[in-house]
Amino acid sequence: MHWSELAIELTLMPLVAFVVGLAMVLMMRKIAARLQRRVGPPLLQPLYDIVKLYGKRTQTSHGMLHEIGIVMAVGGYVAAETLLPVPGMNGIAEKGGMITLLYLTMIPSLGLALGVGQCANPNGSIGISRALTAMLAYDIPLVIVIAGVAIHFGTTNLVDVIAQQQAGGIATWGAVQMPLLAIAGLFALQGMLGKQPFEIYVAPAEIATGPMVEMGGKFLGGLFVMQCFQLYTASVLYVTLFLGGGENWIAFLAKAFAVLVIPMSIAFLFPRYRTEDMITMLWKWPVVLGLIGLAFVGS
Amino acid sequence: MTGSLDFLLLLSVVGVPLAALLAPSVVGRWLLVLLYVVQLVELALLGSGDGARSAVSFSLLGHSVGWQLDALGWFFAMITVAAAGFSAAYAAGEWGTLNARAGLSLRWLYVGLQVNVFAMLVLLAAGDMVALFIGWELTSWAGLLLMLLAGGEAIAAARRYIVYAIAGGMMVLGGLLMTLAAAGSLQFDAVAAAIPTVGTSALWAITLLFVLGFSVKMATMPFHLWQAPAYAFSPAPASAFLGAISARMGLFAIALVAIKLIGIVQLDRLYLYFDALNLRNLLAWVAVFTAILPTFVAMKQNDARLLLGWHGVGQGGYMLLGLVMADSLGSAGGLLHVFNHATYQAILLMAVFAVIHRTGTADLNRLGGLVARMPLSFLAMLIGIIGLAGLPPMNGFVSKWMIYRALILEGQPLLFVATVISTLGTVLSVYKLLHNTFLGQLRLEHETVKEAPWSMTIPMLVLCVVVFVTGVAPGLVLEYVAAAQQALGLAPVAFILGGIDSPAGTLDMIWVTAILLAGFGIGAVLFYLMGGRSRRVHQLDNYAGGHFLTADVRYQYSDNFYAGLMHRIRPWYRGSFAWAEEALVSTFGAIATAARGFFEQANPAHWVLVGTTLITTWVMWHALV
Amino acid sequence: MNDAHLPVERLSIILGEVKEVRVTQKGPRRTRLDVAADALPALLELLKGRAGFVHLSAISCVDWPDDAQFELVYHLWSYELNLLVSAHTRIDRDPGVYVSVYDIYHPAGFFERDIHEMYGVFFEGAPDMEKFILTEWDGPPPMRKEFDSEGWVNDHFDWQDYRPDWLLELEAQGGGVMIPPDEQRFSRRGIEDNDDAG
Amino acid sequence: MTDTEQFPVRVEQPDRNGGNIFSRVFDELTAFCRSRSLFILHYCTGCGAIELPPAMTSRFDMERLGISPMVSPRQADILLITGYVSVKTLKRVMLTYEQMGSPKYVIGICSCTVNGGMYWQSYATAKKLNDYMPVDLYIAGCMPRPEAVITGLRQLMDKIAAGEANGWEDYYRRYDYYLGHQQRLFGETWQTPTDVIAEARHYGLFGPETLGDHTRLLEQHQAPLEALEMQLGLGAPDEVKA
Amino acid sequence: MRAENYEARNHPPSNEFEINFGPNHPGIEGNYALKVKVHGDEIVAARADGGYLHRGFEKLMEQRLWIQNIALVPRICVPDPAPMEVAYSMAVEQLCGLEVPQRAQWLRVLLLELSRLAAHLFTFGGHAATTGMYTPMFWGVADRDLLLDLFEELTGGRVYSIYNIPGGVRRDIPDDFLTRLSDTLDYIDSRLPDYDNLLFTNQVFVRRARDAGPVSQAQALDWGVTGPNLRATGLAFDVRRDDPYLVYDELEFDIPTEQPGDAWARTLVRRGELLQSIRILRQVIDRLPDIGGPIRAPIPNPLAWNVPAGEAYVRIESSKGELSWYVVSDGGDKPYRVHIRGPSSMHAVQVLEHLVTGCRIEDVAQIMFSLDACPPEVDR
Repeated sequence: MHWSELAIELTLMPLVAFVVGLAMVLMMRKIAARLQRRVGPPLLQPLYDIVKLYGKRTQTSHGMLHEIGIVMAVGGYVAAETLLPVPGMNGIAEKGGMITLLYLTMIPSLGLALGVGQCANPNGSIGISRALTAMLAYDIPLVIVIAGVAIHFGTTNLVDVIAQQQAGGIATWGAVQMPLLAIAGLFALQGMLGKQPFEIYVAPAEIATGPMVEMGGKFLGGLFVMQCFQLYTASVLYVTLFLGGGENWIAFLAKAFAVLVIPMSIAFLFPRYRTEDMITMLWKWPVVLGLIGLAFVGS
Repeated sequence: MTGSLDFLLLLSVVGVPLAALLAPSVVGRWLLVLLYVVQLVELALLGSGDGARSAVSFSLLGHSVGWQLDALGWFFAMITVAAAGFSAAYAAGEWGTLNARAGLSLRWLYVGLQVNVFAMLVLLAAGDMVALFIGWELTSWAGLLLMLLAGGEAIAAARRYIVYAIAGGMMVLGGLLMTLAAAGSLQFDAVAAAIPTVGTSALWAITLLFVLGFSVKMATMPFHLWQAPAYAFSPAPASAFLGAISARMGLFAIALVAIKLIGIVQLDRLYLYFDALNLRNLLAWVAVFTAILPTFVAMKQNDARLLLGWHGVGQGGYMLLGLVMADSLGSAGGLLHVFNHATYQAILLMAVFAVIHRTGTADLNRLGGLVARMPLSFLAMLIGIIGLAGLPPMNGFVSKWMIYRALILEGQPLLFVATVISTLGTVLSVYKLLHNTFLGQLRLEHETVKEAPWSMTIPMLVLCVVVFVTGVAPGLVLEYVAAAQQALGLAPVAFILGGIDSPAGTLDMIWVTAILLAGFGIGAVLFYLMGGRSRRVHQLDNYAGGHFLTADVRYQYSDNFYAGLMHRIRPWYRGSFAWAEEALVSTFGAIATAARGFFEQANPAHWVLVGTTLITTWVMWHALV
Repeated sequence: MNDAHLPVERLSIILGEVKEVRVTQKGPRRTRLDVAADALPALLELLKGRAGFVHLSAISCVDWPDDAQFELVYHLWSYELNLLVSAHTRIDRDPGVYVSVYDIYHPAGFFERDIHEMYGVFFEGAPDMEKFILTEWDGPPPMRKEFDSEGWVNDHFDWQDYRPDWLLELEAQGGGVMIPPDEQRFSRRGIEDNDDAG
Repeated sequence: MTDTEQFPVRVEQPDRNGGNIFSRVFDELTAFCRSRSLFILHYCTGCGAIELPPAMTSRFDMERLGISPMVSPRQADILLITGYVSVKTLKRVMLTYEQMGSPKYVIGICSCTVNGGMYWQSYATAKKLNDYMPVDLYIAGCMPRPEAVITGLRQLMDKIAAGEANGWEDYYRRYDYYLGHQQRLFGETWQTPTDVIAEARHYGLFGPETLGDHTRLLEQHQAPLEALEMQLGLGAPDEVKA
Repeated sequence: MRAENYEARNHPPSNEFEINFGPNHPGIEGNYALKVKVHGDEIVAARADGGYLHRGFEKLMEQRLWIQNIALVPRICVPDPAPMEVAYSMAVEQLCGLEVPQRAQWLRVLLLELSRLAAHLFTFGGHAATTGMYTPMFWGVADRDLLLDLFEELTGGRVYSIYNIPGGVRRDIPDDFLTRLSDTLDYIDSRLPDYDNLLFTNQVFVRRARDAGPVSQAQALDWGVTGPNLRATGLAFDVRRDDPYLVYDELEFDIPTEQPGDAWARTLVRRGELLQSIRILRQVIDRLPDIGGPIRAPIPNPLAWNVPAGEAYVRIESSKGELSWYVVSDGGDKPYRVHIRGPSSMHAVQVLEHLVTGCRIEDVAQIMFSLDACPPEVDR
């Protein structure tokens, strides 16, 4: 591949992720509004919020790390998006693979954790402690799922995974071949997005929105951007592993949005678990399903 | 000047009295650092290969004993000498001066360090099994020198260590005798040739004795209880050195015996339940549990040194796991992890001791917010924990990635999942370390704390560069890892400068790092160039539910940091500890019974103690004359 | 408990054992007791123990500056008798010290604390006499009759001088409320003055 | 301050024709987005807060105007003073107001914020909110209906889009005035953790009346709360702490 | 805050840290604060901090005419204002010996029960929101708004109705009001299955609310717990039945109780009361047309109304618990002393402190909302 082509792809992929992510945020808020029997925000609301936050005149910082934390949170996702193939663009997906991607998506969380830590606010620290606990909880089913997929397709290369799934139509999709793992994956997805019932780390009524407590202005704006990326990454990763990636952009976006409808619909109809109940929940059913699925994959 | 093993060993030995002579003065300590540099250069000149053979050799009870440094030993030796060098430099300046004034004997410290280096070199350069045993015992006792230095808590830990070391030494001796009986020789080649003909039961006995004996030093489960406290409470440079490399001698010995001599294929021969579980799988699972449990124990620690000590135990599990996978990727990952672990563990311990140096405590509930006062130490610890947690772009990620890949390729998804659990536990635990030390509220009594002196920060920062560079370009180290693999008789790993190039998944860290840095760059541009200027505020200007935060309020979340998680897993701790201790007790019972069979003595430990000392003295006498 | 008089009778039997209590029947379920200050705790204990008056509904304090006394009213409810008893007692305004009944009724903690900050009555033996509502108040106990709330307000606050356009227009035309804001309010003092004048 | 001034908030009209076209467009865009995305601080200071849940929830749905509640003052744009403020609350309100990021807007809901309302006699409540902080909009009523609240918020949105809701600048430019009233009510040693003067300097919002007698009094009393900047002091300490 | 509070002292050597729930915190009801000391995630000490809503009602009322005070009293408890008016009016009536006409009494019952319905719908949403489920709040507040429409139609005010005056009520019901009330009740009835599915039988919610902040019956009596919180411990006591006022003794209703006394039980009791309120309102709808007569007793010129000297203690059942008013008159035109005992003065201070100590951070907000504490009632 010519380097200029690659450069364009590497620029476009995060950009696409951000724009699609904005639409996903809007969809999330619209779904919430529908379930709550109201109208919901206007179309460009996510964008307004971000522009407004960046446009704040005073920006309160608690120190350099507070700022670097946001840089890492956004930058980590910008980097991670180039490892996630989209139709027509593979970026550097072949140079990393799913394990690298999995670990790269931890970077934003760690960055955020650093930034929040500097704020010297226990609400934020409790939020981070819960966020990391949640990560420990949902990553176990997620890793089982990823191991299963990697063994099933015989590779950790996401481009190959997509190619193999698209080779035989729907019948070769991961979700058809490994239904149990796909279900376990949905649990992990819910945890990854941090939505109810696994929304323990923002918990406004308990810890005053946890990590976001001291974030204002563009700090919060950075987190809003990060949320766009987070939604996009989680949904596209699921699409890539189980729904055959994107044959073309229409199918790709349709799948990506459709996947998100499930966790979003669940999110607004449940309260949050306590931490230990969340761990139990995520270590019980999805792990059992995943292990059974893994046994089928292995055999 | 060409490299010669004898010259190196001589340098090492000469270093001991030199250390005693020079350690009390600052200049002398820097000269000693220079001595390590010379040793390192000498070692580098030796080159990674089988060329270096010692001229010293003698015959013991009809078995010739000699020393030869192969690629595996060289790899470990480089790490050892470098770790000692960095530790010595760390203590050379202000740390040494101030601690000497506080009553620490620097003579002992530097002598102990040098004795350890020498002992380890003797072990690593073992040319046959007797030499291996001699080196092993030397290493074990040398370690004690460093542990005893600090006094206080360290004494109790050291006492526990003695028990373990004696037991381990006995088992190794037993294994040695069994091997002699089975193979009729103690030369590596002869043993390796004889092993395939040995019966299963004898092979079981030999393998188990060796592996268990060496595991003691490795602190694999169920021998994991001694290491963390023993290493943690030594003085700073000793702790950094011990934590970085000392325990890896066990890994070296296991690699040598189990893979080079006995052979991984032979391990597959040893079934526990028909085909279901053979010794290799058993070892892999032991390794995984060694990786998991100490990690979660570490999570509960409130002393930064202990936390790191437990991680040291846990990381050993990864290395063992990679080794017993024994395919090119896994074993390379395991060996690479030895190097990586040495680098970041040294950084972390140095950073923690820098904090202790300035604040006088390592209690994670008495620290916090130090990033504003000790930014360089913070940077070092940050890079260290990224390495320890195995996140890109630091070197820890590369070795862990290789182990994961190997596990997936070998069709071991359960081991893979278990390993990831350990990694996640590590992430949680190290964030607690970083948060409670450097982040959060700066305590009032630490308002005037200053950054650690250059003599302490520079070794950390240099190691940080190493961690980063070998993370970006792991090919630099993988070259020697591949050579070590060949020395072990394994297929060398197919590496490129940026990582691994294999058909079933590629890792190019140069790309990953570049893209990550580019991402950070974009993030920084988005953050710093867009939107208004930010203004830093005091930590009391903070959200407190609408209340005024006053100076005397403790506003820092530190104790029981993962409270939610602990609600779920706390009951499991008790279970696991009980289980581990039971296992330990019964192991001791088994050893004692076995030993009674060999020596028909009620208290074999004393005999082993006396015997080992005699043998060591004798060998030393021969070697020097 | 079909007969509504039964609980009252049971109560009067119990009260018959106590001296120096004046009982006034105020309604089918309301009884007023007047008791001397030193006899009150014992009475409460008796009521709680013998007649099941386990619920302390409230403690009210009334300031009688003319008598130089505070009146303390303990409202008790019995879930068994379905009967409310108000035990009245009077203490001297100066020094304004009384004993706490927290040991008998835990809800008293809140009420005594409240009376302490509002009236300055100190309750001996109360677990907690710290301020609760007026933590950042440094004036006199505001519920005492001599505290002049309006005077304090005039000393400490400015009044809004905002007058909307339509009012200014009205005023320009000679209409509207022409009284300046300071004289607009009618106060207790003003009315009393008027009364005196009338 | 004279009697003819209705509100003592001085609105400084921004120079709408200055700068190049790009920055003008950018400013317009920011102002538009500011008006379309308003985060209300979740702080129920008084009884008017009871009409906010109806305004936010399904029936009146403020989110369709881009208005949503936020928890921490750092995130919020609007401080709704929902009714009477007791002196104890007013201290917290001041703290919260100063912690909010500019541009920030204050809306006084209910009559009590205008002139003390029916509590004009009460020793515990402040009578005139705009003595202590600049108020951009009052919504009178006891209590104003959700429709009134939403109408008021819409007016505020129009003001923001037109660049007229600049009460927050007034707080920096005439800090001395506001501080004077705060000191009168809270005592001479009153100090909030936010250093408003330094902030005004940092963001170029310094005005001729930022400093005055009252800030001098503040500087006499205040304990300095400077940011904990990273320090690379590498000098040797005096004693060993090990 | 005073400057000296920012000056350096030593930090406490303890591992506990402090967190403030409120006043600016979504986990607190209204403008109130709970300062807690936390160890890990366990609360080791809690201290309620009130006074943010203090207006000095008791002092204010001493300075105003008897009739003026009727405008002041509903402000004492914002979410459930009607019982305040009724209680104050009843106290004045007792002092004057006024006989309230039957129709006015029925109208008061109507108002009280509507207010109770509205307050409970508000509480469910609040409780659910503290556990992270916001949909019931959106639904509940929107459905409550329909009731507020009825208030507005009946009294002219959405929240503060100022409908009662000593001697009766201000105005009669508008035409067809009872039909619209009946329709609204039917609507709320029809929504209950939705609420059940969403909230009351939601397994995650049950898991959260069960065992959160449990109170035993003995503790409840010891701490002066009243109202739904007391009934959640199994004691079937209701002022409306056991110390009847107005025409409650002519009405049929049950007293819902639950045994465990935790947050879950308290919410269930409120759900039961919601049904009972609807039942009472239906009876009012049936019987009100048959009750004629005036809607208020004649009172003297209210601007020169000297209420006879005396004292009255009035208790009624508000949606939060036992609300009582102690009113003393010295024969003047203003009350001599008014003491308001809001149910929350127990629930929000001592009970809350007790329940929160030893619980976890997760449950603090939930306990406060499940106690349905109303801070303005505490601060007055």
